[in-house]
Amino acid sequence: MHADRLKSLAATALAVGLILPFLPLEIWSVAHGWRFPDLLPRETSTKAWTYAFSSTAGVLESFALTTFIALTTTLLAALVGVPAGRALGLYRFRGKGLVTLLLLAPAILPGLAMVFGLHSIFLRLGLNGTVSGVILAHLVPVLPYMTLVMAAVFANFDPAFEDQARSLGASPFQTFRHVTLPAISPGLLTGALFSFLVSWSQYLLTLAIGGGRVQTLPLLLFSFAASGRNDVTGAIALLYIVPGLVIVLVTAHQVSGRGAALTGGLRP
Amino acid sequence: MHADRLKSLAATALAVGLILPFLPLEIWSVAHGWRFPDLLPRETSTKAWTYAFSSTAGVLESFALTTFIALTTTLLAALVGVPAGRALGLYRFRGKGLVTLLLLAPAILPGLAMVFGLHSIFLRLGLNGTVSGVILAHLVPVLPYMTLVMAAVFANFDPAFEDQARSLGASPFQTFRHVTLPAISPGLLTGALFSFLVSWSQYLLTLAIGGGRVQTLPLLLFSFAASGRNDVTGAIALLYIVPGLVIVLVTAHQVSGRGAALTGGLRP
Amino acid sequence: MTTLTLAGLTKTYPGTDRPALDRLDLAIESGSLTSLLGPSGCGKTTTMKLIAGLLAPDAGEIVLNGRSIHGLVPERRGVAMVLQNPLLFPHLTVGGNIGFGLKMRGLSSTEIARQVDPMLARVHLDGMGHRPPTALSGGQQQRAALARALILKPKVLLLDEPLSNLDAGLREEMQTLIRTLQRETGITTLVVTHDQAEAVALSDRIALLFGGKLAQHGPPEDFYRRPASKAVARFFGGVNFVPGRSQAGTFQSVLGPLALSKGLADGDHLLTVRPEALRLSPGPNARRARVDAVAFLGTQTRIDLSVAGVNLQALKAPDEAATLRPGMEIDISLPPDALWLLPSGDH
Amino acid sequence: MTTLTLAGLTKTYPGTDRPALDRLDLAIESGSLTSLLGPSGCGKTTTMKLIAGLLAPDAGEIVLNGRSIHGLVPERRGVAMVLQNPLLFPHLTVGGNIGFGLKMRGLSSTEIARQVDPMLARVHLDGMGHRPPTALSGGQQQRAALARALILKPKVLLLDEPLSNLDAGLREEMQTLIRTLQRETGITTLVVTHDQAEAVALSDRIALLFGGKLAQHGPPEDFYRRPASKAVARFFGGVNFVPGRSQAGTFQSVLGPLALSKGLADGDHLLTVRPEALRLSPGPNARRARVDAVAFLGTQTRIDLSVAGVNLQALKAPDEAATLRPGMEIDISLPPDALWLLPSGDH
Repeated sequence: MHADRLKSLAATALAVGLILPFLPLEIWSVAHGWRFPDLLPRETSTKAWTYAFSSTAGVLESFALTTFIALTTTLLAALVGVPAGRALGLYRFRGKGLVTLLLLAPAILPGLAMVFGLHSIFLRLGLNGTVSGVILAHLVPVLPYMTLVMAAVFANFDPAFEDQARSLGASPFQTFRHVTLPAISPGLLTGALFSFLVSWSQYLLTLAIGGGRVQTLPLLLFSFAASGRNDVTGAIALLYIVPGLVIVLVTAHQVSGRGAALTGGLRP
Repeated sequence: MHADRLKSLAATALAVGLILPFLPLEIWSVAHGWRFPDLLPRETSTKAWTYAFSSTAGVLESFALTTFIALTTTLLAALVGVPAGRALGLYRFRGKGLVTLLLLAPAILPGLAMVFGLHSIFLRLGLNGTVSGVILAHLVPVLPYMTLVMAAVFANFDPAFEDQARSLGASPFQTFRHVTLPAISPGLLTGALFSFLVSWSQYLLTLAIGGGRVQTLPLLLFSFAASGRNDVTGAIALLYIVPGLVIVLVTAHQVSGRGAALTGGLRP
Repeated sequence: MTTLTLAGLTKTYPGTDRPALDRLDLAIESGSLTSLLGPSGCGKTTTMKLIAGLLAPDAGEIVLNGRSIHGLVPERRGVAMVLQNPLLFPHLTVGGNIGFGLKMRGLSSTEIARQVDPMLARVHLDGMGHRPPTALSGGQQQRAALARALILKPKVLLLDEPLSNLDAGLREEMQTLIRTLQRETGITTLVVTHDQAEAVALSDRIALLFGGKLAQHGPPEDFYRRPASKAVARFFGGVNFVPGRSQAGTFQSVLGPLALSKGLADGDHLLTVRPEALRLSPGPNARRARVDAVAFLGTQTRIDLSVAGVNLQALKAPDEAATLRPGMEIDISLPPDALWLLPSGDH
Repeated sequence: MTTLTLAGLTKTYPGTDRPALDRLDLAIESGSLTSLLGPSGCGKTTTMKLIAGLLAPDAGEIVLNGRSIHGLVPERRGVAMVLQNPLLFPHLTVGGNIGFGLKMRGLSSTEIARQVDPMLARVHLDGMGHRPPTALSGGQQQRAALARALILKPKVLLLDEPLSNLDAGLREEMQTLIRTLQRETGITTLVVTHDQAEAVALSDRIALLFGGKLAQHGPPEDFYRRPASKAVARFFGGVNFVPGRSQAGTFQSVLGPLALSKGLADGDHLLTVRPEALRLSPGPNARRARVDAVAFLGTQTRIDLSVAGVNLQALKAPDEAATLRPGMEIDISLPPDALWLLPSGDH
């Protein structure tokens, strides 16, 4: 197969696939009366954007809350996931396959089914309807993910670098700070970005555990969508995909700049 | 760190984390009147199970439909994902990092935002409310996933095996049949199982594209949950997690039997 | 018996500006074992893959028994190549691997078994046919890979670095096995190697490649006694080079006049003498030399000498060098039949 | 100057039943370059890691200048180890790598730069300090890794297979560099290698390990002329072994009586003679021999001989063997000072 032809084909197909689904959002957000079967709306308006940024809509508070939850979830996942991933990636031990499998379980087992269980446990712990509860619930899919990413990163890390650093007079902390951390940071960054986005886009878990009292952006989006206000929905949806787009653009820039280096880190 | 201590710790933590969330489901499905703050229900009953398996509930039809959609999605993903993953995994070409990144986009960009776009495109194509439309929509997250898994599989496959086979008198088809396929089949199986489960557990995409006319198990589950019938919800939820549990058990058996071989295939 | 001729074979890989193989002409003797020797990147493996049909040449012909095989797919060429790593198919047993090619030809399983068993014995793997390849040692895997190709009775057998993954002991064993099987079957065989000592020990003839071009082709002794250039001489461990001018059987240089053996051309040349051929005793072409250093290398001792300001190196049996100490003045001689002339332009 | 003594050093890895290192006693001469030689799995690298503190021994002591370093963490031992691969930190420049240890000691960046520049020059990497490690060739990376350890002026320098990833040409260059730097600095140095020729060319003394035990320790020549056992002799290319009995300076065997040099013990022994020491001419201990095979190996020729039904091998300069053909009967001799006796129980 000709690699260049494949590349152009794949890039085109994917660019189309990536951009097309979001096109209607932009149109919606500035549309005034857009009805089937029109291809484009008849009039445009900035009413939806004005409303979205007003204090009454609660969109900005929701944006801040969603960011806080996603950041905290990511930080906690990194603190646990880095040492756990290191152990999993570097050492061979009996039952390692089983542990890996169990870490994959939240990905294998439908999250919807888990929602009911978590809800009834958190109810007894008094965590339902709290931000802490939502963060803990988000950790259920995020933490195994972060651990597996770090395990893959450490599987490509040669621990002999650490031995070499110790033998050149570095203390254990200096070794981590000056040798291990720089080596794992691209993978850690990738894991953190993905963790952030997994938390950011949680809908069912937040709805079930937050019980409507923790109003993150996806919940807000869904309630506007259900109420049929397509223009405001479009505006919120565009806000909602901002972190994802920023991450895609930043990463794409790095990928094209640094070539294969980051791709290795990105491939999970 | 002592690998053995880590192993026991991780296995225990994960077993608890895996089983606990599902425990209430079992209790619910046989419970008759279970109210906060009781730890266990006061009476049990098989009413919910009888209802779930009756023809009026539509649970079995829904189970069959969900299985059909997931199987078709998986098959289509494999037919496209194997050659695409081969090209991505084996060959270096300019823009490979970008292609990989675009393949990751459906994982990076919140699915909720994409739902709106897909809906309006499928509306114009007349695909909304059809099983074909739902399958196509499921391919949006499944196909990139399958492609990335196969790329990882082919990255570990030495194409020199194919050269060696050709040089021993095998035709291109014989080479694929007798050399390539056996080498990639563990990874292909893993990718297919995950693809099946991703399709199986789609909620938002099916709801948006199927428009209520394609009633898969997660939709049925959610509607019973919304109606507050905890006992039937528990029964359906248990049916719903059957494929996931079967896959975990089968894979766990193979992992403990064949050791690291499959783990390599499992690590995405 | 099979003759194999390469004519003007050229191959440039996409994205590179230097050809990997540059108009290679090479006539392989029927039934011989020829080593394709050279440093990494010299085009050895490219040549193999072109012959096997795993790559297509940009130009040139590959002629087998007088017939071009240019348009033939790999499986129709009658050429079997054993790639560098053993590459045993992991999902087949050792026996299944050895019978792979016969199965592809559609032979029945009883017929395959009938041929695989004696082949297992010939590569000393008796009774190991039912094991998985991973149960074999590195040397056994290498032998199984060889058997997998030999069982097809190819017209030409290509071996890519067959000894590169083996320890010293196994290497010698495998060398002997390849030599024995090749002599028994008479299959025209090409072996790729980067190791000059291995090529010398293994082959009837050596084709030395530098940068995609043929540097020299001939029996192993030629590369020591009659190298074609300074680069060839250096690749084979030559270290002594003295520029000067030859005329009427005498070489004039800073070393003074040296008698040459007959048949060497007149003109400006680079004189070379093998370190092991230089004598530490008086004789024809005798000179006075100072010992600069003596290094014990195990089975040989290296002696660094200064002769009229020229540094020469000798390689001698340890016994012969036992009494030498740095600073001593000794008589050496440069036997005329050990002197050889290289093109002078080739520094 | 630093003396390093290992006493009863023992290490068994978890999950294995055979110790990787079994009561190793070894006194390393101050300021010497000693090779730890042996086949893979003999405990060489384990010994290094125990000295560096990267592993803890099960039993035994490591004494540096009379003081046990048992309880010290690696960074406090004054021992610098260069691991097998160059392992340059990829996020630092070459200069940053070489200054790494000084930075860990808290030196200022100007002081580090002041020391790094001359060190770059010493390993022939002048002006390459600002490059990323990936811009260096394999040999340059190996040299940078060496500089990174040397700059710390360690009491003991440990090099794990410093030549294993290099081509033949670079190998010799690196050998010379290690030798030169070691002599200049006088740092007590231990080099791990599996290659007997490398150990001979590089080191003052060799410690040969077999299966976690010390097989022999001494200067390189001893391993050829005075091997401690048949296994040692074979590891160094010994091939001629004849069982018999020595008494009053004469060895009785199927070869008939052979005169021995003085000082060899009486009793049942295995006689050994190096293939390069066997003479293809009459002399003391002369015998009649039949030539079975002649193999040109490049700088030497191997001659297989039969003497009274015993197979002996000789390794001679090609010139000396030029006239020999299989089937010829020739006179050979076994010089008394080339004969050595091994314990007879050790077959």
